[in-house]
Amino acid sequence: MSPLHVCLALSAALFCTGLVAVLVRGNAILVLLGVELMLNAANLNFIAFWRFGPGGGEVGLVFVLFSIAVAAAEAAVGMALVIAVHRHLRTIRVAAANRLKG
Amino acid sequence: MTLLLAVLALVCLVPAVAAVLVRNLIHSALLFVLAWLGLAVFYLAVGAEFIAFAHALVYVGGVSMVVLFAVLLTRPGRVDPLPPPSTQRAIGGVAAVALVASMLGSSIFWTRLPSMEPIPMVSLRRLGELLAGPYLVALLLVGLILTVALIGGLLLAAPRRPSEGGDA
Amino acid sequence: MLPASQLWLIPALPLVAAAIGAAAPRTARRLPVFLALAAITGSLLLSVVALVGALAAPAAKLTANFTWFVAGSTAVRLGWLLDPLGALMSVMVCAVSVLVFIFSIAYLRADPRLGRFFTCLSLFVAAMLGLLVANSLLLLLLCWELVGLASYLLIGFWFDRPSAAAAAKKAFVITRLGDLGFLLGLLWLFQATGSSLFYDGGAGVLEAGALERLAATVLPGGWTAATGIGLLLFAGAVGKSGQFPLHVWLPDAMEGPTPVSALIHAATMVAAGVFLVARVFPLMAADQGLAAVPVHALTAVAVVGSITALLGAVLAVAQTDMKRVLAYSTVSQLGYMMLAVGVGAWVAAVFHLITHACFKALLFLGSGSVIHAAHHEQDSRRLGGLAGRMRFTYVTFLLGTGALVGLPLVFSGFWSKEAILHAAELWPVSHLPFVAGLTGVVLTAFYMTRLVCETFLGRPRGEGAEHAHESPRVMTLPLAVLAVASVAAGWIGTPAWPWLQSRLTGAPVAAQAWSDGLGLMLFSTVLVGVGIAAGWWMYGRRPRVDARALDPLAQRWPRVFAALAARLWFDELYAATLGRLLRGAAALAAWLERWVWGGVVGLTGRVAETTGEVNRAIDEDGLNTGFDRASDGLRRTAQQYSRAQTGDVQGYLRAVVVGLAVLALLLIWGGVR
Amino acid sequence: MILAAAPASPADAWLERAPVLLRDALTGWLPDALRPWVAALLSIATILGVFGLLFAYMTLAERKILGRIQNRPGPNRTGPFGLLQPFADAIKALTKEDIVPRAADQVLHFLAPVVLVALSLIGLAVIPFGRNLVAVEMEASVLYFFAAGAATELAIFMAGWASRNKYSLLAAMRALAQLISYEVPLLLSVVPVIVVAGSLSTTDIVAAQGGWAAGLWPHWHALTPWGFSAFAVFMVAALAESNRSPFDLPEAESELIAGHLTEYSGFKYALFFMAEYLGMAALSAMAVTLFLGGWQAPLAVLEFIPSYAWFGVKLLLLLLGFIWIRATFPRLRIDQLTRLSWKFLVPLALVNLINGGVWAATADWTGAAAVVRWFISALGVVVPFIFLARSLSAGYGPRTYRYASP
Amino acid sequence: MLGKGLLQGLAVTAKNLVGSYHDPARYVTQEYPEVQPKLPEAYRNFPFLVSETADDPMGTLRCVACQICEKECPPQCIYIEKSKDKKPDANGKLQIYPAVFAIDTAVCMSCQICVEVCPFDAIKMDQEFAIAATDRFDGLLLNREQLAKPNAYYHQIHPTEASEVDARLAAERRAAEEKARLAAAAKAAAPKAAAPTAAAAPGVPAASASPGSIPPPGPPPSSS
Repeated sequence: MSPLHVCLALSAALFCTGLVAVLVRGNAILVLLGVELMLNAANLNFIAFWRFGPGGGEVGLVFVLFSIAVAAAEAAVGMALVIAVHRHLRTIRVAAANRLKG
Repeated sequence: MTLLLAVLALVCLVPAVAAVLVRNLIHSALLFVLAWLGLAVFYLAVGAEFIAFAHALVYVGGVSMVVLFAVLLTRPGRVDPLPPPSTQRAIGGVAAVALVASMLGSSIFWTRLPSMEPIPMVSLRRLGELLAGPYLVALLLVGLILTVALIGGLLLAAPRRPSEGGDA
Repeated sequence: MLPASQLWLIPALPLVAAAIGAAAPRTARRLPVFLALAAITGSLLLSVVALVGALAAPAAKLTANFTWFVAGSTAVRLGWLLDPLGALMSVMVCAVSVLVFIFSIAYLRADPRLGRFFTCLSLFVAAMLGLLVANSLLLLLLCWELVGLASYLLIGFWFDRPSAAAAAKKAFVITRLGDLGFLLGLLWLFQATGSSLFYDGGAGVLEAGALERLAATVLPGGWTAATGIGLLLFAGAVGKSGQFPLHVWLPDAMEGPTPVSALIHAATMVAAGVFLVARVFPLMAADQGLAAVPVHALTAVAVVGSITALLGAVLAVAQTDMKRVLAYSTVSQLGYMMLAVGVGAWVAAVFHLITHACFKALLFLGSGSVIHAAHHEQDSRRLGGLAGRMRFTYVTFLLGTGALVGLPLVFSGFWSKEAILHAAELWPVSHLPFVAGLTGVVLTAFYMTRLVCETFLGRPRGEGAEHAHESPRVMTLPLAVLAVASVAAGWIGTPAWPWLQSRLTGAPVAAQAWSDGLGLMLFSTVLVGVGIAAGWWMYGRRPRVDARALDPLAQRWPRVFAALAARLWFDELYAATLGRLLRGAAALAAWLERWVWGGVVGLTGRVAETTGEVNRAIDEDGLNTGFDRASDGLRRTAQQYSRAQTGDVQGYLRAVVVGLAVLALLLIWGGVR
Repeated sequence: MILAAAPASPADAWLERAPVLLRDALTGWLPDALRPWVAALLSIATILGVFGLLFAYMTLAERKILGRIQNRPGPNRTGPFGLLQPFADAIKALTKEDIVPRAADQVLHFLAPVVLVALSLIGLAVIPFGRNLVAVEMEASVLYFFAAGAATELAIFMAGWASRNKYSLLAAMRALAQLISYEVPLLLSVVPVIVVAGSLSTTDIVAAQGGWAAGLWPHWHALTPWGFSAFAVFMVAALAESNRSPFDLPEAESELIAGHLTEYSGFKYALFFMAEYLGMAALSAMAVTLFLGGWQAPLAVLEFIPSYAWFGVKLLLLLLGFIWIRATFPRLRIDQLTRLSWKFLVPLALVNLINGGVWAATADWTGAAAVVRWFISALGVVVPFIFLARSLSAGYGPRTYRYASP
Repeated sequence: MLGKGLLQGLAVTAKNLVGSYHDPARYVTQEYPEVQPKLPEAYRNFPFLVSETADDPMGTLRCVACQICEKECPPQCIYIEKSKDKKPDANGKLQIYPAVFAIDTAVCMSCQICVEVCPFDAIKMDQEFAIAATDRFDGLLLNREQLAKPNAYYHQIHPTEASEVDARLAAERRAAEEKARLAAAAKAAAPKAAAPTAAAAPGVPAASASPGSIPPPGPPPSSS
């Protein structure tokens, strides 16, 4: 076991937790939060390989910065979408938004 | 080092798992905040100081507020036209994830990772030079995305004017 | 100490103020005012700093040149120049502008377009300052044209008056005539020397190498390139500075608001012409030594200046509009300056330019104060009796008059005019300038006495004058400052202490001997006395009683007076010759446009239309049927596929995850690499 | 010249070094491994003690000053001049019954005040209170401060939501809206300081403000045009961030009883108060650090006064300003609040960002150009202010009243 | 311009802050228990019983226990028991006096009706306002001894009103003396008259029936 192992394990665990939220929880807000968690897991991987990896320079750090910024934008737009959906359907269950089914 | 990181990983993971399992949305959101704080501490322990503070600022200061706001604004209405979600689907989802998790876990723990010395710290100034130098275009693009997201969020969440015939 | 590379800040400040003012919403009335004042004050400070620096090394021409663009092998270069001439002029321009700006705040307080006014003023001053610090004839021309544009906007500021609109147009078109010569001269110069920079470390057009080359280029008829270029550039100055025969726009420019007149006549526009001639003086003087040249450039300048000096003074005698009298007096004084340049005393010209700026600004602002108080009445016959009502304005106006007519010893105009006359007396070529100058002195004294008597003495002869009262403090403050300046500005260049002369030339100038020129001084003093006495005898002794009464001069010599009052029919002459020519050319152009070019365009259009018709027929009948059939098939297939779209987002995701799991399986254990 | 007898550098003065000497004396006998930990504990204890006392006497000072402004004496019964009043209040709060509503979310209801106080305190760790007097030195300490501060409104939300009281919940919503609105100008107003100082570290920022122009005019950021604008925006946003009047909407007593404090009593209530004052003090301390030169003395001749005293004086002045403002202005409406932020403070801060950038880019302008630099910077503050102020107050002319027609 | 009003407001509060330290016109607070407020003369609160002298308040009460006030009191906070015997009042005339006179100030609403109905000017309004007590029966239920206050005190708190009352009482007393003197003179002249009964008949009932006047047979009191 090395620190890298721990980081990667935490990352995988967080990713799976987020995936469970996305797949199982019916609430759109929780689904979005699950996506955020998966993004965090990815960020953690970048950090881990920047710190303990074979030395790829600072690209990992910079990438994480961009990732955080984009995640913030994603959360803002996602929540706005949730509110818009709630206004139309009076619910935020993901399953309710199926008007486009073929 | 490994032990410290393992403890911090648990501190971070437990609230995350709890957040997914808890029924109360507010509790769930607050537990997510706790998980994010844990992650920030984890970053700090790993040595990514700037990332840790940026992460805390964005997630604890920004995203959590948006989430809480959304939760309060979208409390379930009187009439929910859908049947409750089926348990079978939930089991299916968990099973799928379990598959992925087991594979990821096994691959991580069975791989012999080369144990390398941590690389020297990157100073904040260097990070700034990187952002303003090679990654300038990316920085500008992110700024553009944030602006578009801000305006898009406003347009999406703003109630329709009556004159536009919206059904809000 | 302002380095030459930062000189651009001086014009840039008012330019920025003008830009912001132009972009500001119309409701923000005060913002452009505030900005303009702040910017011009900043420019003044910077100019003073620059002047201090320039005076420390008067002979050095500090330049900062840069390449504007490169076309082929030719690089067009611009630059900034710091020398005592430019710095002194910019201090003068900024100082007068500050006072005029302050005056304008009160003068135009009620005007709804106050913001626009100050925006234009800022642009005007910015262009003038740019002209002063330019080290390139091209840059100078750019600013020169900007000055023209701003003057057009300002003279036509009250564009809802037909007369103002016409005056603006006239000023613009007539100065353009001169600018044509300027442009040609610039092109010729650039062709001949390959540079438009004044000073460029030995390679500039005003430095010895280029001058020798120009003087050595001999054209048919004995002319040299230097003479030709000098005369063409002088044509530009003739237009801008209102010299004979292009002086007609200047009196008409009185249609603009009075502060604009003050600015045009004192500091910015007309000074540009004199400044140009002073700036390119080495070029003008390049042909001096050559006997083969039929007419030296400077001789032409001196002759034109003499005629203008005399003509302006004569015409001023018969004008009744207060501001027109002052305008013709400006024409006359500018003639003096040109005369001075022509006889080789460009330093005296600049000296007179500066003193003239002070007292002419004072006189115009004083008349503005009168006009403002008398409810926009500017006919001196209907004024009168203001001496008691507007004591402060009266006293300052008297001081300005004293400076203009050149009352001896204390007033600034005396010293600068003496310097010019002294130089004219010593000119070896002809005595015309000297005689014209002396005649002008008498006439100046006469018409200024007439103006003062008519306006201020006697009793009120009109509505406006009766209700007049002293102007507000904001208007009298600039008057006071300028009055002090009109007296004191002369002391920097007296024969006993030629500070200005030594600074401008960069070489020490010895103080003149006491006796030298004393006779001339006495003589011109006597002439001034004669002029004043004549004026007093005709107008001051028995002041006018009735506004409609005939002028004493008109009673005596009715025909001469009528001719002078009609301004010697210059406008009519131009309308009959140039105007008719232009109208004919315009008619020809209209005919060509309609029948020749119009026909070609119409034919092209018809051809294109026919091609389009053919195209459409092929498209509709041939291609469309086949596409319809293909689309039907596509639609049916799509309906089949769309059943897979259940609308359940999480269902999709589940499928994705299963796929991910399979992929991972393959990657980890399947040996797929 | 006059202080020829004084040490060559003010940093060597005895008073100046007193805290460090004291620390070394207290930890000197310990083994090397333990020393940094004990030193950290000592600094924590000092900060807690000083700011605890500051909190106690801030409440008293606020009551006295408010009283004087309203022409009454304020508390003067407990001890001489009422100096024991804070302790009386503390005893009262401690002995009161702690009531928890039955419907409340017990855990969150308990956690909210604790979290709030903790979060209000941890920001103080990176403030340099004097020369060499900073608890934690790190590279991105400004970011740390704001990351720590960002979570405080979360605690207020917890308090409001956990009370299960509609007034409390409304207060929670307001708190969130206020935070989102004012976090943006607060951070934006700090960015030009970071750009000009070229560092995210508080010690570097204070060091960058050392020295005097012409020996008289300190190089503090608040004394430059852009810095003054940023300082003003920062202070307004800080008022809103610490929920102080006139931005005290979350606890608007005339509308929401006591907002998120409605269901709190006894010691928990006192904790909320403590958090409010600590947050105020922390933001003021940050403002002193960023804009008012931190511990730098205003004049060179005054450098013999130790640096931490200067810091304290500036901090107290800012806190006095908070009280003064509270005594003066009425509370804003929620729409006015958000409007002020998004339509005025944010654009002003954005323009100021450019202004600060220009300032940083023209750092080498000297002599006459320095005057121009000032001029440009002042123009970049005044012109946007005029335009924004005009558009902001466009809807608030003389008020016209309309009555229902019969 | 935005900010002008804000600065003006700040200036106003700053002026108050500074002014409250040196300007008595701004700083109007009186430190109450140490500095007692100066009450306006017309201020009234809770009734008290007027006695003529301070030395012997119980002996010189003006109250004759007529019980009018007890009947009129709206909240019925007055309780009176008449004495069995009679005591000479200030004028020396024998009168019934209140054996018990109690007012429950917890109930009293200071309406002043008792004062207005009293024919003897025996009950007047006090200026007492700080009567807080830990026990309402001990502290707030006032008995005869606690209620009685000398006429001098009445002069002290309501000087104008008290002087009027004294003047009126003195005038009545003089009128009664005059009448008594006339009656005595008539009585002395009656034996000489032809019809003594006819002369005495209108005189005596008129004297005894004059409203509100206590016929003082003795010499006028030197006090008051």
